[in-house]
Amino acid sequence: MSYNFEIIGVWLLVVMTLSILSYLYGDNPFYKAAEHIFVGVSAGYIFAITWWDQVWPNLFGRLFPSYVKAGFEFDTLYIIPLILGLFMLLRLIPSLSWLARISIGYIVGMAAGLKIYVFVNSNILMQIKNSGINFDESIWNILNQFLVLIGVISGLVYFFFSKEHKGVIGKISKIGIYFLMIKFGASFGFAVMGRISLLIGRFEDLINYSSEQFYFATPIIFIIMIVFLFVWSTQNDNKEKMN
Amino acid sequence: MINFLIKLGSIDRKIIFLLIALSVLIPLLYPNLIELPIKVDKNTEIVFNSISELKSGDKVLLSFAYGASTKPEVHPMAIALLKHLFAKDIKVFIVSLWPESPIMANQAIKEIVDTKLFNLTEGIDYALFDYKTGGFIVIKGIAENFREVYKQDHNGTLIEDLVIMNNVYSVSDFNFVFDFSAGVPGNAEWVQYACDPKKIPLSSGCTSIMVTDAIPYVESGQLRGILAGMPGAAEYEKMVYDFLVEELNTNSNLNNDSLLTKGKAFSRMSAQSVAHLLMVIFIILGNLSYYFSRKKN
Amino acid sequence: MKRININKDFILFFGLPVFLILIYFINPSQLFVTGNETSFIAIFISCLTFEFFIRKAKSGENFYMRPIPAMQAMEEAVGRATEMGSSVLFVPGISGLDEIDTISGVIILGHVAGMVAEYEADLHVPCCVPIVMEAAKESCKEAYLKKGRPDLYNDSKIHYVTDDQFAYAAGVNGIMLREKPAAVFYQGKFYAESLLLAETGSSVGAIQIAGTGSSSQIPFFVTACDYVLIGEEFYAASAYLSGSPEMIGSIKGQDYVKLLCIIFIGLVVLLSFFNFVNITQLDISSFFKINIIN
Amino acid sequence: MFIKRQLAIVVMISMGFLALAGQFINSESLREFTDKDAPQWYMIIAGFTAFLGCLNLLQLHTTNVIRKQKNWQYSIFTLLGFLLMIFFGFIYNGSPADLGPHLKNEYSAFYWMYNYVYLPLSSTMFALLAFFVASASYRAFRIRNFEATLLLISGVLLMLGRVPIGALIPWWTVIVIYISILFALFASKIKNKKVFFFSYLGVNIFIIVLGFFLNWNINSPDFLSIPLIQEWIMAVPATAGSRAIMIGIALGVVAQSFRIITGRERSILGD
Repeated sequence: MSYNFEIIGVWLLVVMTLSILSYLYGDNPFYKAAEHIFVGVSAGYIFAITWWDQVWPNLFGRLFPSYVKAGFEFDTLYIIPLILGLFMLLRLIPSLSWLARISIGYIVGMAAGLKIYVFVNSNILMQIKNSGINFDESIWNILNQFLVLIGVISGLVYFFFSKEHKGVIGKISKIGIYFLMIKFGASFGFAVMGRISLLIGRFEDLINYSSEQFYFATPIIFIIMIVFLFVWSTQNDNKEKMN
Repeated sequence: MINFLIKLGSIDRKIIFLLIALSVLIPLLYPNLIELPIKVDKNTEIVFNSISELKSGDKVLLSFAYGASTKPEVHPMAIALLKHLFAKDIKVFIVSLWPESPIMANQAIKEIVDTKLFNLTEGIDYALFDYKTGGFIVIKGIAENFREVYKQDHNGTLIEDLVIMNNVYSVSDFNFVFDFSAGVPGNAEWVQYACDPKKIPLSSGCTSIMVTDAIPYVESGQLRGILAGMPGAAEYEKMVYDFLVEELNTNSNLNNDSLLTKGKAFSRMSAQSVAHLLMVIFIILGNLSYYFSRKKN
Repeated sequence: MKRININKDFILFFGLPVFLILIYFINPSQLFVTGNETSFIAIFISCLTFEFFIRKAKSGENFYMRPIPAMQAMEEAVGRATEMGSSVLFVPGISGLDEIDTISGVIILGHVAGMVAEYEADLHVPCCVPIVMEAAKESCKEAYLKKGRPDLYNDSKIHYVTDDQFAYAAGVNGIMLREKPAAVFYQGKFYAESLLLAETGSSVGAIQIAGTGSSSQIPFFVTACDYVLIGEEFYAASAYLSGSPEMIGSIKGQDYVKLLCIIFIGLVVLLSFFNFVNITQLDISSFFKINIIN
Repeated sequence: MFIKRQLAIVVMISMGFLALAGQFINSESLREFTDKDAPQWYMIIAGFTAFLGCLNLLQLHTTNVIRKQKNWQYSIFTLLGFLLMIFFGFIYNGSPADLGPHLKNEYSAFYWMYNYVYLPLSSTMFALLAFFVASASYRAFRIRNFEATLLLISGVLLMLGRVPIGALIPWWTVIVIYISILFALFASKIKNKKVFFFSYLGVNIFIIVLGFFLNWNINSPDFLSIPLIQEWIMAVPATAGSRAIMIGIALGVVAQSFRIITGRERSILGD
């Protein structure tokens, strides 16, 4: 029995892949169906994963350690997240929905407090420390390090809000935006590589599943979709002509 | 001629999509259509050298933090690195920071075992640990106390019974850490929360989109070089392949009757090259038509 | 009145800080963790600067704020959507409320909802994370109330799509294709799906205004959108839009902390030069004694 | 009505100070809380709110179906997909593993749906980016102004430098690229088209001939090989840009967090 589950699975996989790719042709029934299936399946998937990986072991594992056995011992402190979580659920009752603000307040306050420390350390102090110039390298490298220094300082000047970007400040911030634009172009060029390799991965799957072992899944489904799309789009055009 | 160029400037998106699809599909269907030389990037070289400096019996922690959708770029790096480490008889510890990473790690180990290049036994030469939720918390936990985060390996055998685990208590007991990342948590979190504070050599192989954000860490030495996207993978694969060919008959860890195969990244590079060239041509055409249409009115 | 004011400020901005720093360094009965003094000083100085300029702004002094094109375009975009009788789509990013980007995105949503209430356009906010949906409903309801139009607030238009990054992108693409919004806002934390959304938005012919702190996605927004709030501009946007003196003061403080950063970078470079010609032997990294875990 | 409005703000402010102080105060339990418990608590609260999310999804799509709004047939797919995953996630297991860890067990129906429906949809949506990167660069990389030209040049050089084809580009083409960039900068200054064109051609020929004398054709110097140019762009201007943006973002986050902790930014709590 499990043998044809795999074949069904492969055919379903090819249908899903080609339906999403049909989006490149434009909005069509295949893409609409695949999109709606994807939304439903992923919502269910994430809900199950969140429950079994987060809420069940971390919360109930600590409140009822004997029953859940997630390797935690009893921790009374975890009643607070339980209460804050229930407060969120009270959003369903309009009169009590203001209690949810307390949970949101807790989360936002905690996020703000934690992020200050991490960002000051890793992104400000560490970068200032690394902007020192190492002079015992070749002239070319020292020149490069000075160029990086100019780029960093002019980039920061570009982000000045309370100074009018005129005169000297204006020129420096112009240089700053040039460095930023080169960085954006570089990141874009760099990303192209990664995106193409994703497509390579998908096409390799489709090629593997067009072999005889999978009853030529890809070619058959591909042709059916092309025919259907052709019929559908001609029907669509006449409907548009009519109204 | 001029208005032909202008018309070229406003190609419909669908034609661009079709040409991109063909430019990737054709080299995949006929791989040896285009054979291109690989020039090794300096960051890939730094990675290869820092791994070569490791001695046999050293302990290396591999952190798998990528999923199925970023597998084409990062998985070949994992295969090449595992071959490189096992050829030098280095103990490998694999942890997973993404939900799908355990599946990737199992596939990688299975692929290495199937090559029959090395005779490996789990628990002595390598150990795998299950996915733990929490992102940077897990990294922090490993940095401080490995045994508090992982009580047992992915088959359920307790830490105490694993031979490979003796006197391994925190990240400081590893000689090198290598992170395969495709997002968050990834190499940045390993720098910030583990290897920088504890001064443990760290390197990373990641998707090419993440490289621009990791470059400041590479430049300041917090990351020992980096394998940047698929070209990084192809270059590293080539270096490890040449290393294995040289070592085949001399190195005791390699059974020399097994066949050596080239990695996947190498053959995918031709599809990449054609697609990239096509994009550059589109940009040039777009600019030509933009220039002439602006001149016209 | 002015004289007393100076005394109060003097105590607040000189006496108190010096006293606190003294206590920190005396470290009575090991109250404070040792090892991250530099971070303590850095955070302390920046918070002090913010507080100083907030108080200065509150006491009536107004500061010049350079115009940021993306923010001026927000009002035009909502106006355009009303003229064309189509909707305004607001995408608050895909990460949870534990990210400052998402919090800033929801705050900007509040301001945009205010504009939408004024122009009587209709607002559509597909959310990726349920908590963000609740916070978005909260801040939109408040914005409509403040503009005196609670009747226009339509709760079903702020809804949950799905938690998964690419399913959310597929869902929002579908909304854009079928609803054809005239104005689209991307404000929050984005990952790889940013270009999927922005390219669909541009194929539908909408004005797109993006803002994010995820530096790896800014290049895609710069190429595909009409206006982009780059990094720091995105965080300052919520203060800009509120226009209240306190918020504007804090941006002024932010600028001065930036000036401090530039000065410190200059100092580090000077120090590394003196080390090279060995006038000094200061080891820079020891000065930046930063350990994140102690 | 203090309770309704101000309590949440008081909680926000006190939590903010607690989290920030937790990094400096030398108390093991506080440190334990901020490092381990706080993020766990967030995930638990987020887990509870997932109920609200799914209820909202069910409500939205069922009203679509009942009221037969536009595309209501497709909402049936969403409802079916969702309920099927809940059924496989919580009720029907289909694998030897017990309920909970069965999500990752290869023989559970949940994993089958993940492997053959969720995964292909997710990775194909991701792969669409390969097409959109092409159409976006085609549309946006235009020489409109100097900044857009920089964006184009670094984008194209990076694209070519990353692939083996980039290494094959001969040294004299790189010279032509350098000269055309230079002339593009001064194009607006030289009015007479004829002078502009001939000087452009002249400089090109002169430099290439000079190159042959300096036998660049045998070992071409670093600045004439695209992969090395790409490496330089990554190492110097792109690093400077990244560092400037990184410091800028960090300052923005610190300022925004300060406004939240001191209770000045309250609109998130609807005030």
